[in-house]
Amino acid sequence: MLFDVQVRPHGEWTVVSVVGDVDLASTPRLRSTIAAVVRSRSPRVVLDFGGVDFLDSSGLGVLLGALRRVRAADGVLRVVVAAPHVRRVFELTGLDTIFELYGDLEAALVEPLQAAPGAAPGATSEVEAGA
Amino acid sequence: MLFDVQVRPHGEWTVVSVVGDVDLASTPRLRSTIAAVVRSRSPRVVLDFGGVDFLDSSGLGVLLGALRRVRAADGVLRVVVAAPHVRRVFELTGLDTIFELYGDLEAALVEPLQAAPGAAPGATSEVEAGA
Amino acid sequence: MTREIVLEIPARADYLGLARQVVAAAAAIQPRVRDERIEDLRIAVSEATTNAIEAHAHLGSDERILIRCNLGDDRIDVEVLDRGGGFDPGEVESAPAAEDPDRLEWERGLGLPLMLGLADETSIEATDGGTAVRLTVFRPGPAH
Amino acid sequence: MTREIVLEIPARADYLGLARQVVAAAAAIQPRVRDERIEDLRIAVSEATTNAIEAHAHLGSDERILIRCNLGDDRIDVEVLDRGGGFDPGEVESAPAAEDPDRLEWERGLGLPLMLGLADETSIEATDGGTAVRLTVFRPGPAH
Ligand SMILES: Nc1ncnc2c1ncn2[C@@H]1O[C@H](COP(=O)(O)OP(=O)(O)O)[C@@H](O)[C@H]1O
Ligand SMILES: Nc1ncnc2c1ncn2[C@@H]1O[C@H](COP(=O)(O)OP(=O)(O)O)[C@@H](O)[C@H]1O
Repeated sequence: MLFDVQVRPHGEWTVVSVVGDVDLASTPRLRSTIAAVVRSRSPRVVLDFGGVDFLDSSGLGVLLGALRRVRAADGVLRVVVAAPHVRRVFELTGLDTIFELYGDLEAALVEPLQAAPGAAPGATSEVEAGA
Repeated sequence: MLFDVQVRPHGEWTVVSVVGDVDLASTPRLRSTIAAVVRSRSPRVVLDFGGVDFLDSSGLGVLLGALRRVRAADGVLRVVVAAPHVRRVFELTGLDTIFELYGDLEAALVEPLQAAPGAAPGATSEVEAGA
Repeated sequence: MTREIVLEIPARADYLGLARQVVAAAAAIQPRVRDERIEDLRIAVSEATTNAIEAHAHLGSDERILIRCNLGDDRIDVEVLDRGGGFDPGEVESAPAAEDPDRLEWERGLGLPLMLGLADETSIEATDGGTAVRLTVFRPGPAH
Repeated sequence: MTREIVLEIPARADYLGLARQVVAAAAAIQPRVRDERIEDLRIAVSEATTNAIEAHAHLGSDERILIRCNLGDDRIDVEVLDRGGGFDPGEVESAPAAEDPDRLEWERGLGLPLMLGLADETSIEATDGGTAVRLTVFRPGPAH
């Protein structure tokens, strides 16, 4: 079964690109790759699932763990989801409200960072500087 | 399972284009399409298997029947085969020596008609006229 | 004439992709089933098979998992059968709601909700000797 | 741990594509098997399954066909089992040679030669109760 995960820096972001099926067979590798990225690099991570045709609950579990680690490091996690049935899995579990989902990598990389919760509009750059 | 067969005239030729898997499930339709073409149109037929990913012995059987019909009508049958494993099925059964196989449709349509067996070189146009 | 397809696979994660392919290919034999519904079924069956594989792993069992696809005129039923230790579906703790700050502590427990959301009908019969999960997708037709 | 996959399908031509997909997907679980060899196996298994389907049709039998894929370390074995009337492989008339003018009168009889040509090993065991065709493809390795 096809599965590959690649890591590359992009400006202040680290892009983790996944291709193939995300299931119980591939999540161990995905989990350890993400953990290594969060440990050693910028905690601004884009998980690019644009090349993912299948994502199951074990993949969602890995994403929840990733979001926890990234938040603990005061970072940001964005997730790119293209296939409608992959997005559907987020929606059915309510996780589309937890994750910042983007339709393509470009959109995930250009969107400005959100203000911290409670921060006034315009505080964005301060938050960025403090990250 | 994907299977489709389309018939269209091309100059003096009739092109029968097949897409999908040729097996016991699809050969009945292929057989009757070819029979109808040979009955009602020019007996110069190109069978385009360029879009065929799978061809089995039942498909070869249909081709043998088609060649018999076309020859009985003093016609010509050319077969376009692209995928190496489809060509391999012809080779393993020795049928690559019976059929005129071409790598693409273009090649099958431009190649001049062969002289009839035993005819002197240059007799081609005579044979064509007599067909 | 019965239109049942039975697949038996080793209880290992590398066979999940095969199970999904069989379900998708089986469902595609029936016309009238829309691609999104095949996709739904593919995901639901993969979840059920994942649980079956984990149940066998838990017991250290070498036995294989059985997947039966029944192509009916107005429905596709897929049954996933394991010989794991079973469980009580009513007792499964569910994850906190998405807004709950503790939500991120829960990486598991999403399989059953997904199955329930994706299939038109889900039934689970579990005993000490194993579990049978039946997932149904209806084919659109005059009645649906 | 056994690495056997078993597929049971109705004895009908529309399930041939499914059988091929399963064999190709099963063979792909093993690394080291080249795509052309998977292709060879896919065609050979399809031929054996076609014969099994025809054997059942001949008896008017409703029973299903069994396909077992065994993923060994150095080989893939696929067995196709039917409950048709069997036959004597030694008695099967072969088609005239390609150069023979009568060749075009023979549209059948190409399945067995193809299996023999495509698989590394082919064995056929036929009885009145049915036929078992075993097709083997070796995985390349130090010994091959
Ligand atoms: N086939 C099964 N056999 C035994 N236990 C099961 C089975 N399916 C589900 N369970 C139990 O139900 C729990 C919840 O399953 P699920 O929602 O799929 O989430 P997860 O598998 O991620 O824990 C599992 O952790 C397991 O304890
Ligand atoms: N599984 C089988 N059960 C019964 N008879 C078989 C089986 N396989 C092959 N045969 C017999 O052998 C003959 C030759 O088979 P094959 O070479 O595949 O060509 P075809 O199926 O086109 O006739 C068949 O016509 C059939 O009589």
